[in-house]
Amino acid sequence: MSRIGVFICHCGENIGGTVDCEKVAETAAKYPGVAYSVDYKYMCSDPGQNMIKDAIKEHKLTGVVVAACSPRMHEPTFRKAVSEAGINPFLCEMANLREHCSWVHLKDDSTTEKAEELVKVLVEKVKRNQPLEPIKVPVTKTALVLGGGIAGIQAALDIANSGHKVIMIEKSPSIGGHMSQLSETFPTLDCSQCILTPRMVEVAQHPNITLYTYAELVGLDGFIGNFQASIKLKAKSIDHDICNGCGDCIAKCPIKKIPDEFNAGLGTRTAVYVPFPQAVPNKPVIDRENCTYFTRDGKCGLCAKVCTKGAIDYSQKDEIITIDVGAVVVATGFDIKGTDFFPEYGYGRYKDVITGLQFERLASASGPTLGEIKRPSDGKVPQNIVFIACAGSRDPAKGIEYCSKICCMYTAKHAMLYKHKVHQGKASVFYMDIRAGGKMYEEFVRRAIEEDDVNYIRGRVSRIYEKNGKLIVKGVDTLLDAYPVEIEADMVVLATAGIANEGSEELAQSLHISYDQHNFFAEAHPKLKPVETNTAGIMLAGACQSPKDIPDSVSQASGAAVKVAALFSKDELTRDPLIAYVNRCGPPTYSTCVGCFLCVSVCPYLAIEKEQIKDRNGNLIKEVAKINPGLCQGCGTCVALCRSKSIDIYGYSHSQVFAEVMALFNERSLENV
Amino acid sequence: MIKIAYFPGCSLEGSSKEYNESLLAVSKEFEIQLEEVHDWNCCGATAAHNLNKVLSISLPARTLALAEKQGFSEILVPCAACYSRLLTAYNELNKDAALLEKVKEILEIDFSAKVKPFTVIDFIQKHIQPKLKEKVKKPLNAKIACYYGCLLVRPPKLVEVERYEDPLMMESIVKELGATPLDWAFKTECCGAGLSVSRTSTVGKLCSKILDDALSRGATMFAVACPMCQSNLDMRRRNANVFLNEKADAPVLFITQLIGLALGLDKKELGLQRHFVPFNLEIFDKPIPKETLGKSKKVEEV
Amino acid sequence: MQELHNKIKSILENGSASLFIAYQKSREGKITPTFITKPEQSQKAYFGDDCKQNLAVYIHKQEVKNFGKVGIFANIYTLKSLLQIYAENQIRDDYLKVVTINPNGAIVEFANFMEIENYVNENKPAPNPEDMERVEKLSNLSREERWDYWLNELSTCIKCYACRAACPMCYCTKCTVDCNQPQWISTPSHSLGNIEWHIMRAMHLAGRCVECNECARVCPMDIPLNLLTVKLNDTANIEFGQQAGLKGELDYALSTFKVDDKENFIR
Amino acid sequence: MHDQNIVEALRPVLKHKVKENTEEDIMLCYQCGKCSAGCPLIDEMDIAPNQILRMLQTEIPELEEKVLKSLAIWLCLACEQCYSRCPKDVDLPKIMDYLRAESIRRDLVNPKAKEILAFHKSFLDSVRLTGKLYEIGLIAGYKMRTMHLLQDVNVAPTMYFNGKLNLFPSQVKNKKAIKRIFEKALREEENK
Amino acid sequence: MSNFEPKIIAFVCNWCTYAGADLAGTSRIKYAPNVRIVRFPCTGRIDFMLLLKALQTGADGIIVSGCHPADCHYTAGNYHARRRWIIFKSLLDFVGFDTGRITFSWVSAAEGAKWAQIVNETVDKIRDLGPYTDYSNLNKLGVGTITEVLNARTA
Repeated sequence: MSRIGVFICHCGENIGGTVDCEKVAETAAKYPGVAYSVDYKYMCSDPGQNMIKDAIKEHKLTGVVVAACSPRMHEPTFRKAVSEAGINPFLCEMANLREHCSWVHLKDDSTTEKAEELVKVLVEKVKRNQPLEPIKVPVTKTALVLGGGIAGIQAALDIANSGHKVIMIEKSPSIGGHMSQLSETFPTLDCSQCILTPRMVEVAQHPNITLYTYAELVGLDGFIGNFQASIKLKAKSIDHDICNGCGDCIAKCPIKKIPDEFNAGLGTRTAVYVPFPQAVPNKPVIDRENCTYFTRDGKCGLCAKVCTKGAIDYSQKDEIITIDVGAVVVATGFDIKGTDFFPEYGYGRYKDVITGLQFERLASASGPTLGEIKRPSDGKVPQNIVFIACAGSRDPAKGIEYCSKICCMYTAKHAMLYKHKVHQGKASVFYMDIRAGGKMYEEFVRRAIEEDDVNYIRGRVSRIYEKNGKLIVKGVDTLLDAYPVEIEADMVVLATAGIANEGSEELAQSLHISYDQHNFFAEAHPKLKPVETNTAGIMLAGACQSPKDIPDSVSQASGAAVKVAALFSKDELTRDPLIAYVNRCGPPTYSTCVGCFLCVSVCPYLAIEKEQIKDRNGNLIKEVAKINPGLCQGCGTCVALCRSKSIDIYGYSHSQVFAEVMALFNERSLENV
Repeated sequence: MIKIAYFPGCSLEGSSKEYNESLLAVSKEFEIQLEEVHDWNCCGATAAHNLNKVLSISLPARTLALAEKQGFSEILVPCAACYSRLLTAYNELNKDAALLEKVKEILEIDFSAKVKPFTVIDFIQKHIQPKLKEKVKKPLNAKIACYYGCLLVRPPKLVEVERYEDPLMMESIVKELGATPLDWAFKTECCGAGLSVSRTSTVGKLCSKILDDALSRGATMFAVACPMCQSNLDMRRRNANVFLNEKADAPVLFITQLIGLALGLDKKELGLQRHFVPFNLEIFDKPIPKETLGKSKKVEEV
Repeated sequence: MQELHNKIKSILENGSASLFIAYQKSREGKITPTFITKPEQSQKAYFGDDCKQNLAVYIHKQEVKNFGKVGIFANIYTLKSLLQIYAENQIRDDYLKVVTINPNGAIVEFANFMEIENYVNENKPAPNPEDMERVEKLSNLSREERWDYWLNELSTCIKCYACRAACPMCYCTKCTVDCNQPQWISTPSHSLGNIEWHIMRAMHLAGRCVECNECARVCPMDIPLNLLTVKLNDTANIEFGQQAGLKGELDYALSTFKVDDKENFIR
Repeated sequence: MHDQNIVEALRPVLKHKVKENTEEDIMLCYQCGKCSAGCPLIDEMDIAPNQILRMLQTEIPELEEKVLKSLAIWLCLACEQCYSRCPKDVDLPKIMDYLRAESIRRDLVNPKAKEILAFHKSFLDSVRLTGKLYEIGLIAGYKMRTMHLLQDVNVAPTMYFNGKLNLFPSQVKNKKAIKRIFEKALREEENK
Repeated sequence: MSNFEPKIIAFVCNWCTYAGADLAGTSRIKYAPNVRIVRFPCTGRIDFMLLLKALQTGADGIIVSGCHPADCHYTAGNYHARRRWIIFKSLLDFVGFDTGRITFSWVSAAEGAKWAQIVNETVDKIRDLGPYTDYSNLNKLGVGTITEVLNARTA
């Protein structure tokens, strides 16, 4: 027989001012199974909590209902209190008399009546609560960092420096990411590679970091503290243990016309290649899609002939390795729209209409023009250059409605770099708004305008077309009553929108994390959990979550690293035990589960497995469902789906919710429950 | 013999007779019978939608309704303005059931607005182009600026055209006629259309820009698929020339006339004598000028 | 018929099954199932258009399972049921020998469920027009009229559970109707419990029912309860494009979703 | 409430009327100016297209009136350039259609637009009477309305000799039907 | 009927609508007191049988509410729930239940005002419709009295 204690809180006037708390306590005392009922000014205060503890002992209570504020507020408080009095914390429930009752209704009999019923419902529920223990799971103290751009590098170094192992995987042959492609960085104009390369080397040499380049994640199973990552190591066709990075193979490779990814398509590379001189690791790979040895059945083979170390290995195969990790930092970065995205800017036909990233390569000392601004079509130095901000961004008609955030700043930087390199040249920027919120950012933009004489024109460009070797850029100055502006430019740079990587949807699905409508990965809470995802143990860093600049990426990466380090600071994790389970009983039934497995696909966490029940001789008796308690998050969707009610869930069990529903409006006793 | 419903529109009965003549002549060569929708009426063009929305839907709707009653499911509309009006009516009526009811009541015709309009370019692509190459008798030696104007390609949400900023449909057609299509920048700029009568000088100015871009890139003639584009570039040439340093004398032909010429049809049969800017067959004997200016790239393969 | 007899005989003889489930016809013309264990009994098997019962229901029975490998003669609905319960992990390929007669009268023996899937999709029975018409008619009534209709029908239910027993999809180890903690389906003999039972039954069969109509056929009170599942199958098909009994892999409207599933009632 | 406030509160806001009648939301415009940048007639317009939208956004009565009195709304050719490039999918030509109709209703038509309006009216007269566009009739009507009696004397003879002008109108058989369409559509308009 | 106060039961998920109702509270938005919230972890947990049970026990109206599509705390529970309600509603409609008494909604943790509005509108609507006894009354009658129910209705 249950002995439930009911504690009605006035919350000062917050509840007491609207609800007749004394009456509620009196009514509750009459509910079947209630052994003690009382009201008090502030239940969450020390005297209030002591009152509960004393009552538990004095009245030998088997369960407690605290009718006060929202359980989202004080449930942990009261559960802790009852456990201090010696009963299981999960035998305490809260009725929400404040947020759901006194604060939203007027002082009235019906409000008090509602309060009474809310208490009644929770009394019926708590009668059927079971004592539960938090689930403990061990933690594998190795982190997986996906992506070797600046965010991944920062996260990996921070985690490694706090003493934990890190596995970093990068899909291209070198780490460095977009930052390695940049020329100078705003607002300081310091050289991007100069600040990045030391960190890349640190990653490669760190004793706690294992680096896999030319590698991709193919699957992630498991749960926080206990993930299993499957990683594909693409065949490099070169044994990096033997290769000394001399570059002879690259010099001899006859396939030289492959558009160079590192130079954003502005230069070319060979089929055996190192993406850029400062690459880490600085050893080549063979691009099998373009190498004639692979595309034309063993023809060529020159690189193997010139390699004095015998490092070339055409027979290498892709390899899949599985690694246990406890946490994941996703830092896969972003991509940008190409110029072919814009019908009105020539569908990408005009060679001298380029993207911001291409301009970075032109301005970079390590780029195809060694840092001289020369236009791609004929190598001439443009004397009149136009930058177009918001090219694609803030354009819902074309499907990119958000602001890409970084373009205002890098466009100002581009215009400045241009003016620093081509002193007599003319630079114009078409913009809609200048978003320069950030330390020294506004000052930077003003410098471009005031000191470097960049011509900022407020308006979107309607069209670009080519005539007489010039690019005609048509716009209006909206600050001058839409005064028509037509510029005969030599080169146009589009600040194209930052977008999610191709395949990010699939990656999110294999990680079981959510993503937004633009395929950027979703943080768990836009304000308070900006680095976590909805899947415990998986963190986000950098532009895979939304376009962001270097300082923001680095900050977020360090944040993610701290989350990982905090997770690794304990040997075990504890989790709320409110999870689902499939019933088990004695032979000959073993479980009422009939093994139809319709539930398997409803589980968002792939927590439902098949279990074979066998007799002593190992013969299969039946196959039934089993829920992995490490994976289950307790949504209960399987519980509602199961036809035979063979699945139940702690905390929201069939008998609990049934009793709650039947307790309402029902004057008769709960004979059927 | 394929039978296709046909809405010539007012211009093709009047100021652009040659469009009608050449379209019918070419269709005949390909054994296609264009059957005029019986008792069709004016679409109301720019005037109606400038002034009164319900009228602007009801006028074209009557023709759509008549075509439906006469058993057709689509209708060929050679005039771009008529096409735009008919297509708008088609879309609005299919989108808005209440409007359809209202229009049914106004027309006093019960119909479902399921007859879909299509352009002469669609028509050529579907019915003529597949057999065009084999029928060409006299390949055209010309550098042709294909001019689309507005309503054949815009708005892209209404008119489903690929590459609406730089369409290449007519280019691929003239290429099959043996001519060289011009890569130029003003193929979808507006000629002034509805202001032809009321603001002739504005139209002249707009046309001069179009002429200038094409001619400076070496065009010898124009191909169009819209009577208003044709009449503005042709009839209003004098007004355009005012704005040009060098008087432009490149003729403006309907795409159907060009096809007719390549098929070896008679000049008169194609109404070529009706143009303001005179057209002579000798034009094809002249060598095609090298690109005088610029360095425009070849039009991509279509 | 002789061919069928020979086929059953050879299956039992060559050991591909030790029990064969088929139809038989009594002298009075009554069709009943027969369980043939000896090759010489093969003559008992009968087939005709009047063989309506869904024999798939026996596949779950422990007594049948005890035979190990089992042969079954299946009409098209039985085939659909077998396919559906195969998708639901209730039978195994290698324990079942399935035989049918195709529309041309030829005997077809299936090597595996892939073949059954292909056959069923080629010979998919059209929805029963009478049932569809009745569903349509009911749907066109006013809500009150529909309620009265069903109340009238379902109030006669005596909860004999023949519908459950006859349905190959009702194979749960323990039916929720037998659950008393909590008592999901009210036991007192009032109509509310009847309605609860039939609502639950229909929900559990939505998107799984193969529309053999066996439930309605066996109902001693002649309640047209197949209409409930026919209606829900229709909903599952219209809303989610899912049909039962056509796939060997699990395809169940309620265990999957699309992000852009459409409805018009959630605010 | 003060009387003036009531009047103000009850005043129909033009942008709301646009929304009601065209489903186009003027508040979507964020003033990027792309419409004006691509407009073929921007040089001749007294108010740029983007500014028309801005004026309507403000809800200031004087600015609304300025828009309705403008020449720009009459110059718009509905070439659809703005709409096809608008990043916010604002159908400006459709809004212009409405503004013209509203301008006539409120009798605010710009004096310089009278030729354009005359042309539209003559055009519709021709259609109303014959069901089709009768070009000589159109020109004659237009000239009467504008007193531009000498306009197009240079092209008309050529048109005639080239066989491009018909001296007699081609006509729709069921002229009653056309007349009815006009009557009902105009009644619809008046009911607004 | 004039002093009829509808009894409304609300099945809500813990993460969105329950929190949304909390927000209505912290924002002091007033709404009708007729509603009783029962908390679930997720709309995916809500068994359709519970809706029948609620009607049986005398609820005049029901609110079922959870996270907006794409916002589910468990990523997909609400999508499964949506399918379940589409099928279930189709069945209830077909059998002749008054499904207008069931409000389905998405109310996020940020939509306190929407929650209040959903409750108020449901209460107003049910108040107009009157008590729902079609189903719950069956509980009180034995076999054979069905005709009485039917007669009572037609009378």
